[in-house]
Amino acid sequence: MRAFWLLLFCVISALFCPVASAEFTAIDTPSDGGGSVTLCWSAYDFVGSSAADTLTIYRRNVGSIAWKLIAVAALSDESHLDDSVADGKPYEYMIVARGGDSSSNLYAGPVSASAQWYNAHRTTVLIGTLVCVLTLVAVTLLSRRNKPFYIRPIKGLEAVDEAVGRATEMGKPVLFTPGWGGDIQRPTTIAALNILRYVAAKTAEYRCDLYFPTHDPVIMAAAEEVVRESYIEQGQADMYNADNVFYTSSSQLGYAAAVDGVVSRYKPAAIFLLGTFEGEALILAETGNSVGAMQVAGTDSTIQLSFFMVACDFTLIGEELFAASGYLTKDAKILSSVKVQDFLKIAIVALLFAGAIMVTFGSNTLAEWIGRT
Amino acid sequence: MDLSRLDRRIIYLLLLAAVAIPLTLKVNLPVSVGPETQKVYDAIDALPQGSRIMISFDIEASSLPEIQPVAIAIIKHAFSKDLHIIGLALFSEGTAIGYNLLSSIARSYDKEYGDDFIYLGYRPQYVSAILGMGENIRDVFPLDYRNENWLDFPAFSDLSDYDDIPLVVSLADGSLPTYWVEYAGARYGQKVATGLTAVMATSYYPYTASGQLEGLVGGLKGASEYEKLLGYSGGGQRGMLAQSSGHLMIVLLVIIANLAAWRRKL
Amino acid sequence: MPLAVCFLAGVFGLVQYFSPHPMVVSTYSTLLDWVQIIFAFTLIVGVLSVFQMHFKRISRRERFWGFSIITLMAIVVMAVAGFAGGTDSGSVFVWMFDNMQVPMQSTVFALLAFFVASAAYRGFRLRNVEAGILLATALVIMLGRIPVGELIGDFVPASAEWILNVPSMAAKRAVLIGIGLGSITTALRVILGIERSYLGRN
Amino acid sequence: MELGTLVALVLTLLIFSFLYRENPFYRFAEYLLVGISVGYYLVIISRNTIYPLVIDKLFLRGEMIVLVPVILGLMMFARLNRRWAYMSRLPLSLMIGFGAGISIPAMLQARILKQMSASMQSLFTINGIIILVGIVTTTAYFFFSRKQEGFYGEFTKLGTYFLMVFFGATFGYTVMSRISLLIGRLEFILRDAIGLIS
Repeated sequence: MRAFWLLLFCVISALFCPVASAEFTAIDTPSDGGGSVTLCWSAYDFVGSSAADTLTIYRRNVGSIAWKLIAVAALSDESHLDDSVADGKPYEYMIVARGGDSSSNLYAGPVSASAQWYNAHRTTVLIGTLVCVLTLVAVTLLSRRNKPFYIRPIKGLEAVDEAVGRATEMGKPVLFTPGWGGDIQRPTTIAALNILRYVAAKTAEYRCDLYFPTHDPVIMAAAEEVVRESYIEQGQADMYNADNVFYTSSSQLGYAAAVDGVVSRYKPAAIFLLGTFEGEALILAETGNSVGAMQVAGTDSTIQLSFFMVACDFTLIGEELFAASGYLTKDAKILSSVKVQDFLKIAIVALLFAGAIMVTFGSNTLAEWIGRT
Repeated sequence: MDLSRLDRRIIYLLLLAAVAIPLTLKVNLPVSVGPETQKVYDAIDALPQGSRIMISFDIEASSLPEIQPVAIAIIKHAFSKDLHIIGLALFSEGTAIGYNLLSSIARSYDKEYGDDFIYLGYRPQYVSAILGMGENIRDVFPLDYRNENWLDFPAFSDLSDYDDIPLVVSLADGSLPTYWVEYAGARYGQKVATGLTAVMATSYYPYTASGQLEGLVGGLKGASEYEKLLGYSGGGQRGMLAQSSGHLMIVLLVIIANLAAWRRKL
Repeated sequence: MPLAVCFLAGVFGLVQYFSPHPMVVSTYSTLLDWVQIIFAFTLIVGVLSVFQMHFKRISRRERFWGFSIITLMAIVVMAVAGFAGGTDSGSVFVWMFDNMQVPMQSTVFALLAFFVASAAYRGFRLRNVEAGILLATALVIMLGRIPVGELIGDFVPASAEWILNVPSMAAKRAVLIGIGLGSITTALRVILGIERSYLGRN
Repeated sequence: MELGTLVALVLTLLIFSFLYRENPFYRFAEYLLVGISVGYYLVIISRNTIYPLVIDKLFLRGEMIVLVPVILGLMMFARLNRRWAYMSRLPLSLMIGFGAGISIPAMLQARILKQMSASMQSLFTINGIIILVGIVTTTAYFFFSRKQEGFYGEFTKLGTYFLMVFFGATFGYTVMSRISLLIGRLEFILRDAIGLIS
């Protein structure tokens, strides 16, 4: 891929500086962190020198006389990346067809390397990011004026209230765990914490115990804040018990064993498995099943979804987990970002059609532009 | 007897029998090599003698039984091709596993620590570690697993970042290959291949299809394919009969459950 | 203050992706190191809180408090072995890891084989079209990925392969795209300070 | 039998006893496992992160800048005391904010753009059409602004069929993994521990 861009660059530079590039050009490598010069030439120039077997490339500082060999290239090569230069120093280059006629030597430069602030190869991602940011800002601003956005019912979400209510009736606790697969840097975890905020408010309201075991101490810290705030908001600060939000073990099965322990000791009536889960998913779900808990699961780990579908009462599939936090809390900001996701989906589907039609008729331009890195 | 509500423990026993009995028989089932395994084999086989390969043990102790045959096959291949292995772990439990596996296989190939392989050890926060190594491996791992300065080993003294490593193999039981692809691959153009538990393999077909991954060796089946390519019979091939009868037992159980439910309705 | 830090760190985390400049890159790798160091300290906090919890259980003689002693002892023995005896092969630490942690964890994981069997028995019922599709696909894949499938006929592994590469992959991509969108908007809300429940109230 | 193998065998059997039902033997193994794994992490993190990134840099190389994350890390200890807990919000927000920032381009690139690019296939092939239809209908299922009824409802229903294929496929593949793990454990018991098979 890198070679492709290099080549593309050489083609473009050939178009723009026809005189110099007909033979041999040396330019500061674009979109890099400095320290390199890109050399381009046309293999055609050396086809004539039939005796030549390889190309050798030399470099010297401007002002010095001696040339230093820096690379050997095959006759068919058309470019070379010299990444052994210092930034800001001017260099000259010479390319020699070894065994060929010395009159065929080509020269380029002076050129000096520098670092760029912007990596042009990532323009696609930049445009995508800007589209996301602008849509989010626009929709958020609009939502202040208009009534809250409509979100279709998400199957299973009514169950959240039902589950907490059931636990209260039975005088049993509620358990919420975000899985072993995520850390606080993962947006899924943040979405799960949003749902935790809602669940904690419910358990505070119903005066019902809430346990939150986790494998990550940082998630523990954030969850403590979330739960405590919910309890304070509900005016139940006295009910909040910091010991109920706890770190178990960072090891996957250590965590699973500890959560299983909590489940079998306290026999919660409602279990929320929301976050990023790995192999421990079915262990937790089956143990929850065996104590007869009502289970609401949701994850962005595509593999574990099938287990949750089989073993849990309700399962939020991938993006539904993100939408669920908006649907439950009726929080205008989260609802508007669900709206943003929907707008972007329309754009994505439109692009998919456009790209597929273009590919069908032989053009990969859009597909490559979107997929480039 | 109502078969549609069979006691769990009977199901457990049936499965146990279906897996344990074939294990005591010595039968090697015929294996055909899938394209994904072939791709990994080719990628490693194409590396010239003396080039480097990074093997990351991104696994938990719990999935060792499944990943071990895959790991052994890939490490054997790398050593037999005289590649220089850089081992590391991004899951802490992979740390000791990786070191033990590398050292024990190295012994049978007469490979020496420092000359033919090094083991960098473990870093938490895999995203940071993967990205950091794209800038400078030394910054992420100033010292190796033995707390030695690995730059003192001549074979690795010029190792700086991904540009010096033609191929990274992530041996994983979780979603670590995603991070290798999303960060090392997308950001630094690093070639990444993976050896996975079978459960993770479905997730990575899109990545092999889109070229983000060089290939994948999936679970015991993948291991048996790789073993076939290398020409020996290891844990992969040994387990194939038990694997097959285990699957058939589950298929049978599903059929029985449905027939029983259907009969109850009549 | 925390919101400002969050915003700045977030914007930098986002912007650095687009810049190859050495200044940006070195700031970025410094930050990466910092995050690792903070995490390491947080882990110690986590371990301390595990101690706190089990001490409380033991001192209050809560149910199963005796088992808490086992946990505490195991932590201490493992830590002493690791710090005093080292982590090379042949050390007590590695011995405990190899002969206690690894076998226990892999056995907990192996329980899943049984759970999968009982979940399949209970869950795979032909109730409607969706359940039928789920069941049929699972059966084809289960047969297609073992050598026995090849003995039945080449079409079995071939259709398993096709399912994985075409319809299953299409759905998977849509799921991934959806998760990507959800993650991006959530991350943006965090950076912009719209999302701050994790910070609690001031 | 070696002591190590014996210990491993006993612990393996204790865990397997859970299949009959939850019992004190299993509980013993469970608490032991939690303790050992926590101890393991403590050692590995100290030796592999705190030593090289903090102690080595700070005391042996005198890189004073390391003090910044060390102080931020120490602020996390404030969590242990409720009155000082608010101090931990600073390192917390640094980690969360930074993580959110780097995840955006990464998610966009690998989860969205790459997947889109790979899905743009020629519609002259059956597979190309199926993939496009699959992605579009499944995406429609995840469209939250509209109720799933009428013709549109049928359309999203097709999306759920694709999802079911995906779940079925994953389940099938997972069975494979789980059985392999069991094979690994049984091989240990039958071969390494009691020597029933060679």
